[in-house]
Amino acid sequence: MLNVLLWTPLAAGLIALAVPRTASRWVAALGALVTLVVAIALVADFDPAATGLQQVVDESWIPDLGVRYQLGVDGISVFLVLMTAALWFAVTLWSALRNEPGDGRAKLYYFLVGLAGTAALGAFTAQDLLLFVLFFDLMLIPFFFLIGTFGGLNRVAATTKMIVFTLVGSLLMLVGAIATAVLASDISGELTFSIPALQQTLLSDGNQAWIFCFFAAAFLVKMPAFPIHGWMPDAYRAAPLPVLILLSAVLSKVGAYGFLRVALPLFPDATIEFQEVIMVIALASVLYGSVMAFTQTNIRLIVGYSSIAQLGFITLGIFSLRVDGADGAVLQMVNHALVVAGIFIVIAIVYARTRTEDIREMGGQAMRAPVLAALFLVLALANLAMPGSANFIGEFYILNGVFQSKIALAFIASIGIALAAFYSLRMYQRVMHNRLPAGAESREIGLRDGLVLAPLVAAIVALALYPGLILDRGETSVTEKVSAVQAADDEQEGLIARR
Amino acid sequence: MDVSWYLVLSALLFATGACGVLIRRSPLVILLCLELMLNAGNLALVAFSRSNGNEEGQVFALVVMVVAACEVVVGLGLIVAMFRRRIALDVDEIRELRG
Amino acid sequence: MDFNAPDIDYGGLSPIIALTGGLVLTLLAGLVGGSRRRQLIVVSFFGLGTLAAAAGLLIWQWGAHANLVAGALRLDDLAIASSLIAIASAAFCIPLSWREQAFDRPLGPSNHGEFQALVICSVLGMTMIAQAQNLISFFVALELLSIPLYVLCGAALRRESSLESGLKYLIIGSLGSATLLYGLAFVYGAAGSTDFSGIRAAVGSTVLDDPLLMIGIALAATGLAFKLSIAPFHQWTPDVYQGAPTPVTAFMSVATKAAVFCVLVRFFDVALGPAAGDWQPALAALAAVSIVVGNVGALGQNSLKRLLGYSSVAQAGYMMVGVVAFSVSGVSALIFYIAAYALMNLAAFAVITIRERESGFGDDIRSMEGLARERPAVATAMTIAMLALAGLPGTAGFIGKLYLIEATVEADYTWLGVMIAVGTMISLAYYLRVIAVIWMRPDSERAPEAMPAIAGASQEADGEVTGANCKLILGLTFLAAAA
Amino acid sequence: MSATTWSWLVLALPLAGSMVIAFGRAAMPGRVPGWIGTASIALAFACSIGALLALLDHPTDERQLTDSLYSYADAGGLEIQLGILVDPLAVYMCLVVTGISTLIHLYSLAYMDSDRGYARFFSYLNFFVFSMLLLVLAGNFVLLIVGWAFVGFASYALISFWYRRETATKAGMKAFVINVVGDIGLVFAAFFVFRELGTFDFLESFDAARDTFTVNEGVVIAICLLICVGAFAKSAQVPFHTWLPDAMEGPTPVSALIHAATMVTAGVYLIARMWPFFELGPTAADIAAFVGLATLLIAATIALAVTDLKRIIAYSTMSQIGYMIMGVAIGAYVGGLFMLLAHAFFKALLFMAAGSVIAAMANNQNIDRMSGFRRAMPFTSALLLIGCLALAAFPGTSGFFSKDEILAFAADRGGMYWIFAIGGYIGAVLTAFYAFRIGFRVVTGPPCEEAKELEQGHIHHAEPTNPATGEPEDAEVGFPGAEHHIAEREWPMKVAMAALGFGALFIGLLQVPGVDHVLSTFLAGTFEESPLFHIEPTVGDSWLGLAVGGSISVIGVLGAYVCYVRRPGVTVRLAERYRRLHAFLFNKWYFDELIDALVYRPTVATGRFANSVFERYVVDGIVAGATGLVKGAGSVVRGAQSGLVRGYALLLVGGFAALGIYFLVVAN
Amino acid sequence: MVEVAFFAGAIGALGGAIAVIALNNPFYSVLALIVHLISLAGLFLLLHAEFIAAAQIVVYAGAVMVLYLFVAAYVGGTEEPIAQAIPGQRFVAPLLAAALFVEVSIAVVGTSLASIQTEGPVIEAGFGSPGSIGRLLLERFLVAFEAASMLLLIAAVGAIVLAGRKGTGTSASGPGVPDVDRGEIV
Repeated sequence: MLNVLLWTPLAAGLIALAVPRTASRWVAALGALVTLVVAIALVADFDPAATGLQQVVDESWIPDLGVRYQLGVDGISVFLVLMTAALWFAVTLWSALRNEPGDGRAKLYYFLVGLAGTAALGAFTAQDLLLFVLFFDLMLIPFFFLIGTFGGLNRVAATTKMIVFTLVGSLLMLVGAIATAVLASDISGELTFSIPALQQTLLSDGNQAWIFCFFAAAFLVKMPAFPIHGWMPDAYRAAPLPVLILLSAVLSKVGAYGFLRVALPLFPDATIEFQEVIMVIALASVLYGSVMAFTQTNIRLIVGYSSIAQLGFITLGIFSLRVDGADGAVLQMVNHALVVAGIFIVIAIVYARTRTEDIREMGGQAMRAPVLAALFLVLALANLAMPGSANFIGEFYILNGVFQSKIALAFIASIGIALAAFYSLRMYQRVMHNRLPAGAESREIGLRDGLVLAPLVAAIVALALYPGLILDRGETSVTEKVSAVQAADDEQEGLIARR
Repeated sequence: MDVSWYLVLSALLFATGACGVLIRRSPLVILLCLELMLNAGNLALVAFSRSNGNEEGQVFALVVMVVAACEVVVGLGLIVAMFRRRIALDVDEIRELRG
Repeated sequence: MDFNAPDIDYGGLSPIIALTGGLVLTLLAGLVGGSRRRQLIVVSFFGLGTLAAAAGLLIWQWGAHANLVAGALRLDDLAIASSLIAIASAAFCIPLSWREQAFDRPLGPSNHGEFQALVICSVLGMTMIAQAQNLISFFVALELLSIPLYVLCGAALRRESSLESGLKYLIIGSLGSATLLYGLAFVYGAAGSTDFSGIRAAVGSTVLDDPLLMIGIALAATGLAFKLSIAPFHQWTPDVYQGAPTPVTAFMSVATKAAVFCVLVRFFDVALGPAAGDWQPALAALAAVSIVVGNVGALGQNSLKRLLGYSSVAQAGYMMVGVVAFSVSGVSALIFYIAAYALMNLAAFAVITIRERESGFGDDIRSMEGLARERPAVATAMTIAMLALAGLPGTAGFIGKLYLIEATVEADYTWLGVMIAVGTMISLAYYLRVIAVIWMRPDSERAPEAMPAIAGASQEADGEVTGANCKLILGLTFLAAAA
Repeated sequence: MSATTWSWLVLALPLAGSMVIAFGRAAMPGRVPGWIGTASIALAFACSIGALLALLDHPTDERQLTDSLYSYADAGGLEIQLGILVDPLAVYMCLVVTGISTLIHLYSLAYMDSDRGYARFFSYLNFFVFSMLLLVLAGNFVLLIVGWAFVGFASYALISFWYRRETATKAGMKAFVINVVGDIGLVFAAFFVFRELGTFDFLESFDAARDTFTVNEGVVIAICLLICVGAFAKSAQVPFHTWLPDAMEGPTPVSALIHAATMVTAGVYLIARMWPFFELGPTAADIAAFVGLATLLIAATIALAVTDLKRIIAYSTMSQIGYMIMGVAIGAYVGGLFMLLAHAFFKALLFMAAGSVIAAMANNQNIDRMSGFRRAMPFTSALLLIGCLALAAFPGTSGFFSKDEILAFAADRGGMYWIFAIGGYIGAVLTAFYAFRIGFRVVTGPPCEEAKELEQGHIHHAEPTNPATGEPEDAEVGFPGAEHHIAEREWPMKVAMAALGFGALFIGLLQVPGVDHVLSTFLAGTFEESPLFHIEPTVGDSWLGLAVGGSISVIGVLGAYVCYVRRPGVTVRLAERYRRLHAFLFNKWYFDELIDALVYRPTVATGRFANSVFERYVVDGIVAGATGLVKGAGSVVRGAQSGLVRGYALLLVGGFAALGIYFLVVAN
Repeated sequence: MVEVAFFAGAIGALGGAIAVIALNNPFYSVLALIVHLISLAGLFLLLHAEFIAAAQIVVYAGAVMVLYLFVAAYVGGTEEPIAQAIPGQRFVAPLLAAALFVEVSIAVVGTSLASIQTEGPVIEAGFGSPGSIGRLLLERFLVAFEAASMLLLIAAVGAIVLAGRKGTGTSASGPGVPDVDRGEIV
């Protein structure tokens, strides 16, 4: 099943290259739909109580390097997979419905989107460290083209900046991954990149530390985290909106996911050692992202900086090294993805009416477009983690985790929540409320956009009613990861005590 | 006479040749300097052949002579071609390719 | 005086014999009269036939481990692999050169087969050097490899830049050769033998860490580093790559590296193996410098050939890492990387050649503008080649770097692995720039549509050849991607 | 049906009403949405009575019922049920909320008739009631926070209901953000509770708290203070009160709803609900009481000076809530909740009357412009005066009995608590005065132009303008409605006001010292275990307090009579004499400016700094530095590539020289 | 006696070398090189390399140098300008050359290899004679020998490619090849 899930987007993309231009978008949409159906089946099939991986695919790939084609899902990834599949379908369908891009480059577009889909799903399902790194980096290539070819002003510079920036981290990660396997083979005598196998042979503290730093660099850049988010503003400004949805909603999560999947289980001692450093970075991201979102006037950047803040929260949750914090982080990853996707769709819709992305030049959309306003309102409220939304439960879990482990950080982080309320509402108001500026028109959301946006909002509402859906399934796996770290912690304390 | 004397002489010749390559501007003379360096090598080879008591070094030297001759032939060919194209025979003038 | 004829394993020697014979045959075939086109067909037939025969014989010998001709040569998988790479790039270079104007001029060489003969001679040198087992065959094979290249670089007589590159290559090359020779002389002097096995025995026992040996190694390393365009001995590379006719550049960038790295492995890892502790840090430093210098030098270059010249400096640095690792995995990583590098670099040069003839911008990066629209297949090939050179995942370049980094970690040279990563980061800036030019129109204006009228006229005639080339390139690059 | 089932119905009905109106909006002609909204709340009220009756069937000590719909989130050791707690306090609040809200809905039915957002209005209004009910019925901290935030959102939506007004949207934002601060306080209180007691459930945590905490333990005080942050933000206590006056940007019925039935009373409810914590942390309770006292005095003084009719009433709310907070904080739970009930009646009434007057004034809210409506609007005037009487705690009215219950309790506890009693009486004078500042200015005096026009049977018309800034309303959209509706002409308004007027006068009789004690008997189910609950002033003391309070109220009313009827203009002269004091009061003690300077501006400045300096020089600087380094290295490399072959040779030889040195060094 | 011969040869070789790089006229430089080569041949003789010495005189000083002389005469002697393209090269170059010499000398002096410090081991008669060299060439170094011959062949081909004039006019324009002068693009 995972094989089908993983390769369908790429296959659809390749077919889209082959068929006539008018048909390619529907081929791609169909492929995304199939992926989504498989992903739903995956979730339905998922056993929340079982520990370890499910649906494992395990084939030998590069035997002399010990690299395996090993896939699997657990409670952490299963909903990220579903989220990815859903957003991929949403974006593909949206582009197809809007017939974008209408010119000869359409085939290329759908191919790239498909390739990116496979890469993203691969990153979420890979259970081999090297396979993970490979998919992690592979994601960048389609995005490089998507932004560079279909983007807006300064797209080439922006896309180059993005890719160089993010690769700085992930190439270090590659070195780190190889070092992990090789050093572990010195201990265990067998060269393997399989994450579950590597978990059995942990490296020495010193090695864990530098490898952890390499991995952290990759993940933090990808998120992005303060102060290495320099690529974000340019990329967000230049990216076409469907692509931006994928970039912001899915790609940023891979970084956070990587911490849970790789850093915690493989480098528990380093995780403890760097817990406070990472938490401080995350906290700085929360505050900086919030403050910046508070002052931006470009609506994309508001969302962009708010994503920095949100990802900061997620990282905080993971590095609280508590089950509740990490479980909340998993939930929050899905939540944030859905919300960001919705907001970007709204931005596209509004842009079609106002021809601007500057919130100072927007306004007054709500009157003629109450449905759009209502949908956007739900999105904005979810974005600010309004209690009653799943985002709130996510942040509640995260903050509780942080609170119980580092109380001061939790209090400081709460400033981010207050600021989130401000910037989210400000964004909503400046778009929907106040007066309609001259030259802008206002009309109700169209059927094509509605078909995509409404289900997204429905999903957000549904999750709000029952966040336990994700939390329950994530719990077992998260507990595994966190207890691995706690075990290492206990061991360290034991050592100290013995001395 | 110790073999090391020959070696020191060969080093001196090699250095002289290298110096010539570095300071002369006529490609023709540079080729001559390269000959000097190869000959220094030959002297070293023959000297080592003597000190080692086997003749492999001498065979090597013989091959080097062939190589030197071939390099000269090609080098001179290039010089002639350049001369025909009215290109100044001064390596400092030949710097279209750079950066 | 008794004379013991050496025992010759003709099976093992057959590829070299085939190349030698083919070389002569090709030269003779050039004497056939008729139109230029007919001559071209005949000599190309012989040239490619020679290469095909040699390749076939090599593949036939796959798995053999034989000492040939009194231990002067040794045929093994390492030699066969690098010889095959050299032959493949030569076979690739000959069709590329078909419409190369440099060889089609009254002033330049005619189609009497000189071009093919020179290429085959160089391949012969490469095949020999890959098998060399003593210093003398090593040195003579190196010259056999180099001298035709000097000629080929300067062969586009109508272009001053070609002559310039030929002369520069010759002068610096001979300087390198002289240095190498001097070094080999000292190694011979210290070890008392010209055979690699004899040297290994001596180094392992008596002369380890002897200054005489050390200075020999230093001199030889300098000479070899020059051939491999390892910084700081790389400076000829960009100039020669840019000035030489593009097919020649393509050939020498790939084939030389394959062959010389092969002998580097034999010389350092085998003959000087016992002294590894001494030379490893030096070669590691050279590799690191090379990675940095090559990558930063390539930034901001407008000539694609020059860009690839610098990039090959960096790539040589990556490959050097495989030698530094001084392990089986290092060597296999090296061979894999060279094979991958061959594919991607040849593809890139093929595209450059095509665009040189079509666009009117020569090898300037502007020649790539609008490629995605005009020739999506070629554009895709170039893109994959660039991505592979950059080592992005999904390409052979990525796997190659993977192996290399793994070898560094095993050899406790992890910092070199980090250097590879750092170099790759820098390299993205220029590889991606090429891709950006291909696919992404600048904001301000559309790409200049004005192709010289002349290109339009020539396109028809080129169609058939370039069409074939395109398929070849695509095939190659997809291979590269799939690996 | 059990009490919990009734309670679920109480929750479901307003939500259903809200959704039906929202989704069926397009299909509903005329006043249909209004009727649906009103009916759903009325039904909820009926269900509340059902819950009351069902609860009364239980014995007093078994009146705390819980029920859960499903497990909302249960992972990582945090168990969160979608559960309610039905006890006398909750049912009491339900009755107040639904009862008053029904009347407000009924009033709005007519009042909002011509507004373009009629359906939206009722949808929000129902949602508001739903949120408040969720808040009071919540059985654990998480659900409480959800309800808490929903209330905040609903208030936001309604305050910025006329969203084309920038002042309205800003006011909405202010209300929301301040409320979020309150939410955060509650969230952290919940975290503390969870950390110490391991549960989010109310009853479980109350039980555990008694066993775990000692009195005035640091953690308890922290919990209580964090709860107070939430309570103060919602109940507009100093310093979180600035949103409340601005909230007057919303339509008048919204003000009635916020001030009377929902929202601001939530803080009072919360402190009463959390009494086990507050009794374990008396220091925190005292702090809360002092804040309540400060608020009641500050707000009362401001109410003396501001001129906007609705804002005067708004400050009066602040002041009255200050009493209630003070009450529940010092332990006068019944008094505080009693006052909540009474206040709900008369404050709703006051706003409705004010709405009617403002409609007659064609949306002009300046009290200085109003005068002499007694003939033009006899019904409105009468009920306005009733409201003022109750607000002034005129003897016999509901305000009279409720306020004095708190003050008598404070006096009875004695010691430090005398401060609260005395402060409360001082506030009472001011209250009576400003209450009749409204009453007399509007009702008595010569009729103003609008009143005269109305006497001729015609409601004044004016170009719709924003009452705050005077800028014309967006003509394209045309709301708030061009038609104005006054109580005299709309029977639903009349019915609603009459019912409220009746309550404002007579609801105080529910709990008269020495006569009856309906409320304390009923609420005993919740507060039984509280020692403070059982402190009760003697009947004599209570009546003494009532006498003092009554006379103070009369003095205040008389003062107002003198200033505004007998000798109008004296206040103007006073204001001129004490110009700086007046300006200080008129500008609301400069709290807005203070918060602006302390919170908003620094944040914006930080953002600007981050944007223009940090982002540019540090974040981009990292990039620029790295690329600059690489580019610099590149130009060095390219510079060395001089094209001069002898230069290359030089480097080659030099490179060898370096390599040679290395090898000679490693040689032995 | 050997010492005298060595120093004579050394002075000749070194003097010739210095003259090569010091003389301004390439023609004289070539002549100086011949002196150098002949002196070197003498040294080879001292080292018992008779065949090499002979080859040095015949092949090198004879044939190759004649080629040089022809070319030098063909292109003419040009005086080199004084101006330096790379400032300081004139001074840096001898320094580097000196460094080169010093490094190699250190190695030669510092080596622990005993045979260097002697005249070399006792050698049997016929060492370095044409016969023994020839046998080595045809037995152990057959490959190198053959390769050297290929090298000569290809060098000749290369020289023709580079310097040869087009004799065959047949290839000027054949059918099927568009004889449009496209001009050099680069």
